[in-house]
Amino acid sequence: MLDYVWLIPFFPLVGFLINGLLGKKIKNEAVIGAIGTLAIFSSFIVSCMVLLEMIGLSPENRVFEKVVFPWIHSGNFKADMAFLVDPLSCVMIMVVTGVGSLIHLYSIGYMHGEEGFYRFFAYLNLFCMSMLLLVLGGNMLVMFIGWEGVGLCSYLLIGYYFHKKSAGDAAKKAFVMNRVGDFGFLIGLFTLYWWLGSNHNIWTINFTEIKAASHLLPYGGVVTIATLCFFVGATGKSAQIPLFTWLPDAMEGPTPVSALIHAATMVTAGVYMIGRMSFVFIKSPETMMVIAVVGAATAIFAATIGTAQNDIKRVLAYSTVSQLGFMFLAMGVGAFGAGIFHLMTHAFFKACLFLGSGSVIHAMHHALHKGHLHDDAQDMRNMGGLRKAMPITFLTFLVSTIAISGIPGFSGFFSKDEILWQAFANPYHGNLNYFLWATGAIAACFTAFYMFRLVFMTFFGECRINSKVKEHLHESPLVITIPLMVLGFLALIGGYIGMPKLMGMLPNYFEHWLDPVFELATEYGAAYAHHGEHSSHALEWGLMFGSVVIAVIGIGIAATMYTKNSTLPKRFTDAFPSLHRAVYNKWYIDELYDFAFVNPCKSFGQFLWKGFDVLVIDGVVNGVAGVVMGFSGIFRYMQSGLISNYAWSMAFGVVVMLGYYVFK
Amino acid sequence: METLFFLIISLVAIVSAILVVTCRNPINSALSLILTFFCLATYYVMLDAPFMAAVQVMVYAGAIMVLIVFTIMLLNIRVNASKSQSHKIVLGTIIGFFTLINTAVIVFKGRVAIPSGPLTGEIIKQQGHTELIGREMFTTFLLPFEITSILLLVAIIGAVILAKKKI
Amino acid sequence: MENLNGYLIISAILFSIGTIGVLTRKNAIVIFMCVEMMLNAVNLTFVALSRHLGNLDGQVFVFFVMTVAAAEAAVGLALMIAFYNNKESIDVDDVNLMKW
Amino acid sequence: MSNLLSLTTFLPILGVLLLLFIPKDSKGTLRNVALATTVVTFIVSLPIMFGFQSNAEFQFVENIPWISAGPFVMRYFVGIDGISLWLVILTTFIMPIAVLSTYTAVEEKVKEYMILLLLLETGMLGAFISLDMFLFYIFWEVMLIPMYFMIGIWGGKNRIYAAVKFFIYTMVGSLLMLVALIYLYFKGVEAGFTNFGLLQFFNLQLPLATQVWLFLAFALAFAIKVPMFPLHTWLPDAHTEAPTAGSVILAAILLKMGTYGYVRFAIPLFPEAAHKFAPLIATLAVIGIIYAALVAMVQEDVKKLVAYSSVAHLGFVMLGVFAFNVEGITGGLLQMINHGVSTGALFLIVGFIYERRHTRLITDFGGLSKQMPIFATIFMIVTFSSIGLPGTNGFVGEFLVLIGAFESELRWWTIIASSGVILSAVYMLWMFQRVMFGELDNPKNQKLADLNAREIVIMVPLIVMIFVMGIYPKPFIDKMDPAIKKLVSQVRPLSMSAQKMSEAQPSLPSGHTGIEMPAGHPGMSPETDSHAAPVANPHEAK
Repeated sequence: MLDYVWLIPFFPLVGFLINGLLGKKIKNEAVIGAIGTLAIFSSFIVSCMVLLEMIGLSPENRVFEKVVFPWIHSGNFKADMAFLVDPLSCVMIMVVTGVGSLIHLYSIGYMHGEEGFYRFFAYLNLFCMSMLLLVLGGNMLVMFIGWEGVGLCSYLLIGYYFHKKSAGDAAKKAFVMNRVGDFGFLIGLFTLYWWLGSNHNIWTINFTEIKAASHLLPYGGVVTIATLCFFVGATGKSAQIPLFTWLPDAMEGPTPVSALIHAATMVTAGVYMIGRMSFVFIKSPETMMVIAVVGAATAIFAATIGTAQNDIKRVLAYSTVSQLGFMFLAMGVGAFGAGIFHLMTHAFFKACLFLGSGSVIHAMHHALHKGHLHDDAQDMRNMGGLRKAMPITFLTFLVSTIAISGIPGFSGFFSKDEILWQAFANPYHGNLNYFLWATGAIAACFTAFYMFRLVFMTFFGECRINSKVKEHLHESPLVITIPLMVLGFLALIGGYIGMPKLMGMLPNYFEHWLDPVFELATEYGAAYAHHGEHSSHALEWGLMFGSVVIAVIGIGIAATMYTKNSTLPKRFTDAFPSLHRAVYNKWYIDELYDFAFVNPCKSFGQFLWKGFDVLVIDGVVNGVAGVVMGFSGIFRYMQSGLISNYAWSMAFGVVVMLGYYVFK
Repeated sequence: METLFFLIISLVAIVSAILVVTCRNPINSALSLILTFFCLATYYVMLDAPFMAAVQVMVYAGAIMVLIVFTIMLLNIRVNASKSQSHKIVLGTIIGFFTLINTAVIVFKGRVAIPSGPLTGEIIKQQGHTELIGREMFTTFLLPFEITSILLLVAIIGAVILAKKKI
Repeated sequence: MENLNGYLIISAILFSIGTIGVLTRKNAIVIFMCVEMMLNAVNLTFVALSRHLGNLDGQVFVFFVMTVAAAEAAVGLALMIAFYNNKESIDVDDVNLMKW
Repeated sequence: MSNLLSLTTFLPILGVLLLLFIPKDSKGTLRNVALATTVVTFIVSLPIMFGFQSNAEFQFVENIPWISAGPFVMRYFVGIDGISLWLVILTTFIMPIAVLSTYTAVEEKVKEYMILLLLLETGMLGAFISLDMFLFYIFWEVMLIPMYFMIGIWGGKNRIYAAVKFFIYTMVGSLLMLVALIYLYFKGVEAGFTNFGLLQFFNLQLPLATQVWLFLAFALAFAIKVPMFPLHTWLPDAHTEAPTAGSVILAAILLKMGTYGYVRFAIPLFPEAAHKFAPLIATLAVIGIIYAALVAMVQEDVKKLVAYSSVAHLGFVMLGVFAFNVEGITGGLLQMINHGVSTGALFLIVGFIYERRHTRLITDFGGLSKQMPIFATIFMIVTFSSIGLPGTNGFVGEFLVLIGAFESELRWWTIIASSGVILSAVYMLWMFQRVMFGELDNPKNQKLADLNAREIVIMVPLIVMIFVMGIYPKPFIDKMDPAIKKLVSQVRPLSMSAQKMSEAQPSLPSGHTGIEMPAGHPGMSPETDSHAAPVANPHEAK
């Protein structure tokens, strides 16, 4: 089956081509939806078979490379269309195809009746293909195709409602910010390629070859530069500080898109990339520290913004940014397995949350439409008490919220706790660990708070929706709720495959599974690790308990503020108006970027055009022309137009010239 | 004898040439010019080139001069009453004089190549000038000769188109 | 061909007279005739030198010059007629369209 | 079969002769004949592509005597290698598209227009296949004139200004080139060469000072054509004023003359001078990339924006070429072809909406996606190709250029140039968004018709090329590879040995093994040589 790994991205490609080229003619939504969903579902089947085959192999043999066709060969440079199957990419393809299939299914219901239904499915399939290329890519360039491809699809899908200006702006912003990241990725790639090539004559961008040559890489130095560049790429794709502002705006796209692209898969590409090249990243302690700090900072920064948003999807978007911060924190402290694990559980519960919110929005929209009202269907201030009308949505949503908040027994707990523990106990960052842990813990508290705030505002309390349309609110159809239930179930139990050793009930399958991928990284890390004074079981239990307490505190505050004492939030905002305004306006980051980059660029461009191009260069050119014209204006008087004058000057000239030659 | 003849012809040629320039009436100029052309034809005969002399008479003194005279009569221009500016005449004469000096210096100071061609007066007399010219023209210079015909054709068409008031 | 210089000098004199005519006269037809005279002066040089060198190339050249002169006469006189039709004059001082 | 190249080159002239006999009122026939001619030319050029052997030799060579004037001996010497092959194919490929695009765009003086188009094709093909420097120069000038008339007669409002600017800019450069060419020829004559054949001049060992001056003259001529900053200002004007087909040809092929000139002439003829000036040219290329991108960002006219994007793209080409390694030059050449395809397509697209709305101002549009879905799709594909999205052609070239330049000494330049990748996304997408997205609020735009069959036929081959070259560029690279390897070995014999040294000693960091300029040739005094009279006594040759 491994030989047929190329089928995994191929099926979505076929789906894309069919829907994209013929979708307009097909018109039948059921057929289009079925094609799209089947395409990705077939990939899921193939992925399952690949996974089973991989499980059947012994751990050290679980690396398989498949060259489909040669792509760019020039000089030293060689890049094939090659796929790499190893435990890490297995996890990723399972997540992408699995969650992808569910979201495709969900979209059939959610996008029902939308103009350009076929377009949506075509893009969605294209996205899946790109994402699968990204995770299966056997060299950096194939990964880069996927890397840019998902950016493109994100652009297309965010701009799906292209007639809305905000959607167009958001799409462009997403693409450009991603491009900034891609710039970093490229430079990183160049640096690594050039350094290995020129110093050791290993001209390669192939992951396995780089891995084999990774012992040649020095600690720090050029590796720091390369990995920092890669990390810039990761921040762009995964919405980390400083390139995170596009993700909340990306919520302009349809909700399934937010679930698939901006929660479960694409945004985790950065994390995956670091995992894929863990053996390079670990060689630079500086980069690892930067990643950890940026991850932690993003986690808390986005979490604070999340507390003040009223748009249900924006809250989730900031939550995503924050959770991605956790993943980067995990990567930065060398807990690659934990990071990937969180990536997977996050895919489950965040997809579920987004789809749940989509279900809510769908219902709200429907109801408002029936009542001919134009209230914002996404504003939580218009919701409330929905749990009675939408029980399934509520239940799955609640499960996922508990999971993300880190309550024991749910998937999010295992992964997040592992990350926090590693942040505290990792051997790489010395005293910085306390800070990392503390930041992570506070971010977790905020997470619990804003997520439950969201649940309380949406599902509990009085129904604030216009009473006229209240009776129109009802549960979404099965095609929407089935994916919700599946994902809710996964959010509930998904964590058990990666249970911490400490608890000892189950072996940590997940970590064992990924071990062959990351063991080299651990080996390299040992070179500068200082072995832990922290690692005692009691401490681990204590910290675990602490993080649970923190989560409960967050939930408690949310419960007090948004169910029991509903005047509290108002009193709070009145007490700190400027703080609230700053948080509400996302700390004015967008404005800062506009001020610092966008506007200067535009005015500089304007200056170059009007000032330099037109005035200076054309000025010189036209000036030369002007001088010539001026002189010719003088000389034209010699051209009297009278023939005899010409004859005279000619004769005179002849006589003089002849005379010169005769008498010289 | 021949030198004397040459001098007389030269005198006629120069005088008639001066008349061409000085005559007020273009018809007179034209007639003087014909005389000059005849003198030149005479020179050609003296230079053992009777064919050239014949062509000179036919083409120049005949065709071209007839054309000119016709044109003059066709346009019927009255004799220019306004006298031409004297400074122009003076200046023109000076320039002409210098041209003469220049050329004369070239003629006298210049070194003429030693006769290298095969032809002498006897050979020309023996074979006939016309035949010699004909051979030359239709062998070595065949292509230019043919191209001349195109030139003439173009000139004819051009002349017709130019002279017609409306095409 | 002991008299070569004589022919050349005659040719030079005729040429100079032609030049003077071209420069001083205003009647286009007269100027045209002077140009013809200058051409003839050159023709004389050609023939004289051709005879001197014992080579007929110069005379063939004269033949071509004559052809060109004929063509020139045809076109030039046609031009004059056309010009006269427009301006009622063939004074060269009236031909001043050739300026920028 | 041996004279296939001449056949391809002069078929358009045959078409011109045919067109001469068609009355000027039967516009349909004129267009069809012109189209048929270009299509036949394309078909005739296909055997060249398939028959081309992947080696470094010049193929389909024809070498017959042509002009012999005193010391100047020019021969009709043509042939192609992997470098010119694709440019020839690109030319024959673009021309039918360009002709087809004028079917409704040009209604006046159709006959003259078609004749000029065909003449232009001959000129361009001739320039690409010439291996005799003088022949090249003649074709180079031949191209100039039809383009001048196309801008000057069928252009927009400001066409005379644009045409004259285009003409004079190019002419200044080519005259300098002519002078250098003749000087070079006499140098060659001193070395015993008897004609203008290009290949022998590659072996001419010139002193550095001479090389510098000759290189500068050539480089200036080509830099104007490329165009490189700061000699680029003729391009936006020419593009905005030119009719659609003119813009397409200008962008797709004529600009390639400049970069091709560098690859074929300036660099291999004067390798040491080229090395000496590489940092300068790379700097200008990088400035061009960033500068053009910034200027493009604030353009109000779609066509001008695309024109500036051309400047940026060709900056990449120059950067790649002056990396002097296989990757960079391959990337540069691919980028030339890519640019021909995608920017040609962009100009066609601009032409489509201009024909419909008679305006090109971005603000006049908005929301066209709704009204013109097919157009939107095609436009989007082309936009992304122009941005250089992986999977489209733009990426392969751009990537190879960057990686090649990064490997060479131009590392820092590469980093700055890479940021142009971001900017290109900004200006293209911003333009796309303003034109295609948003509300369809302008009533004039609400009646726009989507692309018709002819327009789709025009675009489809380009779209196919975009993907073929993006996904499977191997055949393209394989055919040009040997020629490029040969070029690289011609250009940097010094650095090749340096590289070998570094291979032998892997412990050395090879970032410093770059070419050091040779410090003058021993035994030759550059001063005396550079002051020698430019024309080495022609009388001797008589």
